[in-house]
Amino acid sequence: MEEKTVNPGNPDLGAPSLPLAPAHAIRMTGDAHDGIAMLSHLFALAAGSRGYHLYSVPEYPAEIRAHANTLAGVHTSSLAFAPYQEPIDDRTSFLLAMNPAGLKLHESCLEKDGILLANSDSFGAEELACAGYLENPLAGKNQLFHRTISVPMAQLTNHAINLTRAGEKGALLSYREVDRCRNLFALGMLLWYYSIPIDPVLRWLKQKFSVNPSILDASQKAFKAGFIYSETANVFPQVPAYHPLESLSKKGRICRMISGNDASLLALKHVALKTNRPVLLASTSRPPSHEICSLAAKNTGDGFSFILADDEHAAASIAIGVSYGGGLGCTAVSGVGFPHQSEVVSLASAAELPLLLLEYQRAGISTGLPQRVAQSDLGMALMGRNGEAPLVVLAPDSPSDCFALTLLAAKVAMRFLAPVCILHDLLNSRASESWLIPEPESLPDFEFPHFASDSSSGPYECDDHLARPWITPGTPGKEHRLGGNERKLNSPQVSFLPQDHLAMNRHRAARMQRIAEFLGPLPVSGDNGAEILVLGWGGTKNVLEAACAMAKKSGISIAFAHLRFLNPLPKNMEMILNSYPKVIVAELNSGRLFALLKEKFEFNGISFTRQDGLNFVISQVEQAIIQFARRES
Amino acid sequence: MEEKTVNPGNPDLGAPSLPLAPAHAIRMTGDAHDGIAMLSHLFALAAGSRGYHLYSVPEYPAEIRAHANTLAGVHTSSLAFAPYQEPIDDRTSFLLAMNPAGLKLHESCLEKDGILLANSDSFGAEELACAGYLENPLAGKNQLFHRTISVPMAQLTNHAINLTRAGEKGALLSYREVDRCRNLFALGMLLWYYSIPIDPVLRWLKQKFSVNPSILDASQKAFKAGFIYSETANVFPQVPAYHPLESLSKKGRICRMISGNDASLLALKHVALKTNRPVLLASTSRPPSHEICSLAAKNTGDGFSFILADDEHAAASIAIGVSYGGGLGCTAVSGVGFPHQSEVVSLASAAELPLLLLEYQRAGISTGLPQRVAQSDLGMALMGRNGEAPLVVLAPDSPSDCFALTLLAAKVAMRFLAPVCILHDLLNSRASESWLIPEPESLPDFEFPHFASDSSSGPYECDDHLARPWITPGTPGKEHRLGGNERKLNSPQVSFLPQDHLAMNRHRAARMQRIAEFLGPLPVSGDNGAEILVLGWGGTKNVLEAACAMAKKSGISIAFAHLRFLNPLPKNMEMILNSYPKVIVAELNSGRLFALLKEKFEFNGISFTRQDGLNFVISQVEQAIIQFARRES
Amino acid sequence: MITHNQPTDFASEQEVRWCPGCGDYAILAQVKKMLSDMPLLREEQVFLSGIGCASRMPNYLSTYGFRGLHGGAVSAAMGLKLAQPNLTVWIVLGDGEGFGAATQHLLHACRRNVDVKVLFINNEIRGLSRGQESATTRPGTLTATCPEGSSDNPWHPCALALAAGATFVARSLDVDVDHLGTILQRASAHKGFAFVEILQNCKVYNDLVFDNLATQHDRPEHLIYLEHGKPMVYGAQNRQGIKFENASVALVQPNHAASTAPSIHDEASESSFAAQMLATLENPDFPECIGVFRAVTRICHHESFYRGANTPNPETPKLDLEGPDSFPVE
Amino acid sequence: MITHNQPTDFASEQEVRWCPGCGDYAILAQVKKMLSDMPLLREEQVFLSGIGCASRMPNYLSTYGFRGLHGGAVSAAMGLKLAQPNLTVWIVLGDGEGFGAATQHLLHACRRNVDVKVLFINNEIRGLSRGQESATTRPGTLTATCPEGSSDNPWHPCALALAAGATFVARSLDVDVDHLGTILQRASAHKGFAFVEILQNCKVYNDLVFDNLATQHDRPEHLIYLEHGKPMVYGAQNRQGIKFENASVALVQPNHAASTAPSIHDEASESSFAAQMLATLENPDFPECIGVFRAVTRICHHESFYRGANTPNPETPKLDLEGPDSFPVE
Ligand SMILES: Cc1ncc(C[n+]2csc(CCOP(=O)(O)OP(=O)(O)O)c2C)c(N)n1
Ligand SMILES: Cc1ncc(C[n+]2csc(CCOP(=O)(O)OP(=O)(O)O)c2C)c(N)n1
Ligand code: SF4
Ligand code: SF4
Ligand SMILES: [Mg+2]
Ligand SMILES: [Mg+2]
Repeated sequence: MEEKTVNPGNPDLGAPSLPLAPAHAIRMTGDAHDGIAMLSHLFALAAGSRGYHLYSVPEYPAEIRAHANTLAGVHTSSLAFAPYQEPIDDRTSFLLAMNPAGLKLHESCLEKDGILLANSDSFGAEELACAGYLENPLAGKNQLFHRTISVPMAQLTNHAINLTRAGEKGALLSYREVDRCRNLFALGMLLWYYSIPIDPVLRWLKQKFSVNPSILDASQKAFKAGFIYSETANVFPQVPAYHPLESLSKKGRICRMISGNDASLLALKHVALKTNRPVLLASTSRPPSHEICSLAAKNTGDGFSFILADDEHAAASIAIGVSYGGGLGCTAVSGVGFPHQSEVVSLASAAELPLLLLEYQRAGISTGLPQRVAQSDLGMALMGRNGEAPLVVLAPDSPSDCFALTLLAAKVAMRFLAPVCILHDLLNSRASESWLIPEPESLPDFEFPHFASDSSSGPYECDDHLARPWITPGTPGKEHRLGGNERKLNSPQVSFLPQDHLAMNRHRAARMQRIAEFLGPLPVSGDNGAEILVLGWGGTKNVLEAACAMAKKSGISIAFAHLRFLNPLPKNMEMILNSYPKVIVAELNSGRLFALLKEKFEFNGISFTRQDGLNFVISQVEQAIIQFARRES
Repeated sequence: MEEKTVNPGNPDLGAPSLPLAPAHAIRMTGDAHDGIAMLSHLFALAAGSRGYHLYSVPEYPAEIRAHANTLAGVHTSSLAFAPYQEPIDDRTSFLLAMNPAGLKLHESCLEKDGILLANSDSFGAEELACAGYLENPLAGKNQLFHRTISVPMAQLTNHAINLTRAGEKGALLSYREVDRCRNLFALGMLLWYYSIPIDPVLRWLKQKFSVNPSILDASQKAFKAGFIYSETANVFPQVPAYHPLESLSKKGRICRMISGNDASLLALKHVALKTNRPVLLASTSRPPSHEICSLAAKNTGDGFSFILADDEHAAASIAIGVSYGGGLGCTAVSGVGFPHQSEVVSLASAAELPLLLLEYQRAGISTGLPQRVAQSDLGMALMGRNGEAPLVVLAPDSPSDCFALTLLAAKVAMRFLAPVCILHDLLNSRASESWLIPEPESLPDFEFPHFASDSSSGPYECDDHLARPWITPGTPGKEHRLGGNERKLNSPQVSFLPQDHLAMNRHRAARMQRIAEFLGPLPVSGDNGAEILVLGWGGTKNVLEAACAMAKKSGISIAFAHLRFLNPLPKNMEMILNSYPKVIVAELNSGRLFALLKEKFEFNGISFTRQDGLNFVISQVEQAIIQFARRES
Repeated sequence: MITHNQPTDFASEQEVRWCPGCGDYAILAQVKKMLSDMPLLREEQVFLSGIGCASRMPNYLSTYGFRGLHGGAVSAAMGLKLAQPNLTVWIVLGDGEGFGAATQHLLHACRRNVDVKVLFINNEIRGLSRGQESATTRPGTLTATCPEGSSDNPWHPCALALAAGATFVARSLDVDVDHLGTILQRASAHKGFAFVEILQNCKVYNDLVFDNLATQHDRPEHLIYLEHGKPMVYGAQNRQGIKFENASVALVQPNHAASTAPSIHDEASESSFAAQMLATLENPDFPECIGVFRAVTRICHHESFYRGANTPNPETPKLDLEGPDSFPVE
Repeated sequence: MITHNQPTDFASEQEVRWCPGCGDYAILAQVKKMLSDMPLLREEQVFLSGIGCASRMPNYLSTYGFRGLHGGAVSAAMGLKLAQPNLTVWIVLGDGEGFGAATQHLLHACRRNVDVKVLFINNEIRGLSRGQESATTRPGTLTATCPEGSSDNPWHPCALALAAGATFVARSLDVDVDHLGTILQRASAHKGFAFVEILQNCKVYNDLVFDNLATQHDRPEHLIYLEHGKPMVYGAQNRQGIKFENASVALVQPNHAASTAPSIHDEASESSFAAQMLATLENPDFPECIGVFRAVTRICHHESFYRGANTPNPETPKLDLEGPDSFPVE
């Protein structure tokens, strides 16, 4: 099989500086055996090399092993991609449906004039019935989309690999093995359509299947067949319009698709390496925190370790034991598990020990909707403790920010000997994006004066950061007693006197102010003297940013800021809020950040929220911005 | 011993309509064996019969059984009393010190020209040293107060009882028994000074010691001896000035000194009786909630019961099991234990089951200061859950309000099948006050339509109150499944669909609005069109009220409101806040209510707080009011 | 009064959703069969559970059901039993949950002889949360959170329940349907805390761990069916037996000598140690036991609880608001 | 390196505050004596505890100390041991806490053989919270929360710790100072989870519950001092003994007949059942045992934990940020 004809967009043929397609969102969906995750990953790899910034969000079925072709068993990946520095677009203009159930669940998200690419081989009567379709939605009078491309991918893949029909004698690979290559056929088609070079995929396959030549051969064949088929069969009615490439400043840098969980884990490992102190993650595995747990368990070593605890209180208690022993005790938790650790957070605050909580928000109350997106635990993080026990609360703004932010969180915890909570949502923890790998030299160090065990100060005598020396058990001559009782300022002596309690309350509050200074101000992007400020937090950043870009086109001057530090708030928060006539605070809950700001500052703003367990849609945010901008007030 | 001479204030001798003394605060302090609690109780009994409204706050030592005469072993009772309808005064004008340690701890609270009455028999060298006094503070150049009255109470009591000196032959009662009557001698002196009739005490003693005539006789003798001694020895430099009695509208009504814990318990028992459903309190005994636990355990029966659980999660889970079984499940908790129940609260909210949390706030974080006053858990109560799980939050404004408010809380929980939290502080739970016992007919009924098991609606089909029918297991033909998963509105069917989750979120929020209607508006007292509104919550009401009365004397026109419902807030909250040019929100924490109001409403206000574990002082609040009133803004 | 005596009468409207091949299907079937065989009144049966694969069972039964918190069902059941002592209260508990978040609740309920029936569905793995080890996972098992093989010492659920004071303790197997059915009936008839460990195959995360006992052709060589009053023998022609010797258990080949006589199983023994020893026997050195380890009667928690001052007053009682220390205002 | 070999070297600056007559004073004295007798380095000893009367002990010792949450010490100790495997980690735990909020943490630590030494101070009451029953309170005890007498079945701490897997389990008495001293030394020398139950008199809320064992003149008739390898006899002239018979314990009056020979105590037995039986014997029917019930060696939690991939890398490792799937931007 030779590659003879290629379309002009094929970057293999010497057009490396060809412009990129504009921001796009595609969605790939199918059954468990359709290999959606791998398909999405390889697409991202290839598109990333081409210079796109990608952002992908997987959706798994709630069932562990659902019956074939049921709605309950659908796997999906949503991929938004755009040239670097450009806002994303979340309108799905391309839907790949490997089976009817996938189509059923996602048909409503495809734009009216979007492309539906379907594997027609799996649209048989039985599969259609399983998905709840009475008629075939790909063709005939019930056809859902006018730009539907039906491709018998199973047959074509089999043909490409075995040069024969499935089941016929002489087949080189079993039906089942061939089946598992269908996703590569689809990948070939997608890359052709988006004019993305195929080399990165070929390289990846070669590496991956080097031990199994027949599988390697089959994969390559299926993949190339998809690519060629698109061209030769002229299946796509038109290819996307390209727009000029504005910036490829990242060219030559090393990049990878990284999920927020991967990034968090890398950061924790970095801390263990840099500090030479044990970093231990103790956790139960309550979804969605179970993902970081499995990942951590697979990546222990070099001072980093993971332990599965019997309950959340045990998990946090183990972590504080590690911190008391001079390491960084971490715990991962989600939703209803979070309050069980509140007591330990208070203890960390009282005893002045570092503690890192990786909190994974889920939608809903009680068991709720563990697979859905929400920024539901901000209230708990800010307030959910007895008394005035402060907790530093940070939130990453994207999957790759999980790396930088976790490093920062660890730094605050260890520099100030304080509990720190990182609020994740599924949009920054489970989702992936292209990450320009930082230069090793750019990574922060972890050496602080108060780590020294030879300081002459007592265990609670504070330095200029209001942090006490971190004297750990085992240090001769420094024996002392710590604990959760109230005490005299700068001393381990327990005291229940009113004035001491007041002094300690003030001390803890003052330390939060030092931390605010340490964390620095909130940057704002966008128009100088803008009429409206859009403010968000957590994993919605790329959507909000895109919405701002869209709204700008309507002639509104907009500034945008995204909070990564929620407690303490940045020192310039008030100044920023007062710099804009209107402020719109967007979040995926009932308006907790908005409430926090209202409680502290006076400003003219509205709260824009979504509470159904889904992410914002760019156009809806855009509309909200425009409406608010036009409103008299 | 005959009563021949009495002072004009002695109400025994035909002056029943003599005016009462103005508002006063006295403090009684001494060692464990000084019987301070009984002394205070009997004083209140007598003064209450006379027409005073009393308010008493005990202070126990942190040690269980401290060594004799140490600071760690001091017992104290602070008693503020005023004629009914009049504000209290918290300036201690009378200090009874039964030993030096008590004096040491409380010397700073006595007004400069206040009276110090001391039992000089216990001011020996050893006791003084134990308390840390180098010199005798009762006399000589180190005398602390110019109005010091030193009385050898031990000797006089012994003399009165045994007509002989302690230890001498012929003593009728042992030294130890005599010792235990000293507090009655002191009581006699106090009653004489305040012109309070002694009959109620004599009646009480007769009843109490009817089985032990020799103790009864001794008690009466000691008590009367104190009374007579005051007169004959002319010990008090002057008696308080009386002012005309404005209202004795309560005359003839039955009254008792009741602590908030007693009142809460009575309410729970009332619910059990009225509903004919089991009411069960399940709890660990984490101070200060241990007090209601012991009380409850002693008062089980008639459908009310108590169980000591192994941990807080178990306690709340037992309670929700009771509610699921058709009863009212209650749990008592304090401070750091509260978040452990958060998960169960969410479950009650999701499954729509009643649950009553009696939360006892303590000062400080982690172990903190369990014996100190604070309104420290409002943030936790309002926010401390995952997702948007609403919790009704109520707070009693005084010890006796614990009765009415607990009834109301139970009603809301059962009427709306929702979790309800009562936030106690030590000022309303541990403190006591005179309570005009309500007429039995005035007590609320507990019959609701949705209790009927024969309704035809499904288990989650809501009525006009947005409450579902309370179908309980055991009801034939109505079998159904409840739980903590998200579901379709009005149906038990589990659903993870975004639109259903949104509908449920809205439904739960709407129910809170119905509850706000059910609870009714916030009443405001004071001047119409006042320039300043004072707003508080919890057990500080009497102090704030008194401060308003004081400030009014400086010519400021003041309105006063005290919130008993914190979530949902009263429907007229915004209207009230907007009716006054200035609002001062007073609370014993870092300003949580203020923050809550700021987050929801626009108003011109300041937060007035105290965070050292002590109650407000009237004069300080008064000053704050005056300053704020005079401030330009 | 309607009685329901078909297993299908006990099926709820919900679609059953476990992985194809999961052992929970067989257990559910036997639970429905037991309910209809007894027969029991639908409205008097309450099934409580938390979160886990097995914990979905209450959704699939047409009785009363309450699926609450991970770890919370045991205490909730205790409260329910205090509120309505006449109901029959069942708890479905996975090993991950039962020996994870619920350990404390569970063991104290054993101690207190709370009158509930616990179906402890042991697949030696946390299923629903995607394959983490539990406190019953055997050493060396590769799990999501122990990719190098779990190394902790597991518990024997029946032995620990016995040590904690459970009055009825039994073990059965998902696929041994007749045995399971009988054991469930015994549990349902027991007054007091009944603990039934059911060995269940998790097809996805821990397939075939019980294969020696469940399906292998030589399974009789690996397990003893305990029967009260009968000698404890097993294997082909009952050629093997076990015997208590001092404080432990020995294998014997029964012949006519007294010294090789297998011990007689006594489920009603006052002491629980024999039962505990049986519950810890393990292949390959020993046969494993299924059946009833112990069944004794002791006062139940709700009975002793209400024996004190908590009994409802038969007359119409009046609340005494005044207390001993009230007084008229004069 | 300074060594401290006087008990007073292990006293902290804090004033000791228990009720006059509390058994905790004697225990504290023996702990200090044990530390100085061994002798142990002050900086390598860490005492953790939660909240309770006994739990104040760390405040009174000049070692490292951490008084955290009610119920939280066991897990914190486990974390500490993972962070610093070379430290000797002690936990002071009251019965109310140990079998209340800490039940779960404690029993799993037994199972995992976490290398910590637990001093389980059992006064059969919750002291600091003012006299509520705990899971060791004997039936009928009047408490603040059970004024009509507690009715729940109590646990025997040593038996449950054994059932849960503890490798060293012993019991002693506050007032039996020499015995207590020896047991503490044994515990301190044990590698693995050591559980020492110390019967302690709470003067205020549960006075004299152990009086038969502690101070009564005929105490030798009520208790056996267990000694490894020695027959289990007690009473005047050792005229009484106990013997394992099948799966239980019988009283014997030793004479020369083999059938009345008391059993020999074997603290190193592989099976823990003999030890469990001994730990549950109770007056008046049986003598109660003090001494070491069991002392066996098994791999510790931190050892098996770090045997996997968790060992620190000896070379200077570099963090691989790129992972297998990175790519250059073309
Ligand atoms: C307190 C808490 N911890 C963890 C979880 C997450 N979780 C849900 S199911 C489950 C495992 C259940 O395992 P098991 O009890 O063995 O039941 P199985 O799924 O194996 O039947 C876990 C850990 C949770 N929901 N709540
Ligand atoms: C989780 C929690 N529950 C309850 C308490 C209150 N509390 C403090 S000490 C104590 C009892 C301790 O009893 P025990 O462990 O037996 O120790 P003892 O005082 O008898 O030595 C309790 C219940 C608490 N601080 N935290
Ligand atoms: S994961 Fe295992 S236990 Fe759960 S449903 Fe699937 S096979 Fe059954
Ligand atoms: S209450 Fe009991 S245990 Fe606590 S210090 Fe006093 S005597 Fe000791
Ligand atoms: Mg399981
Ligand atoms: Mg105790």
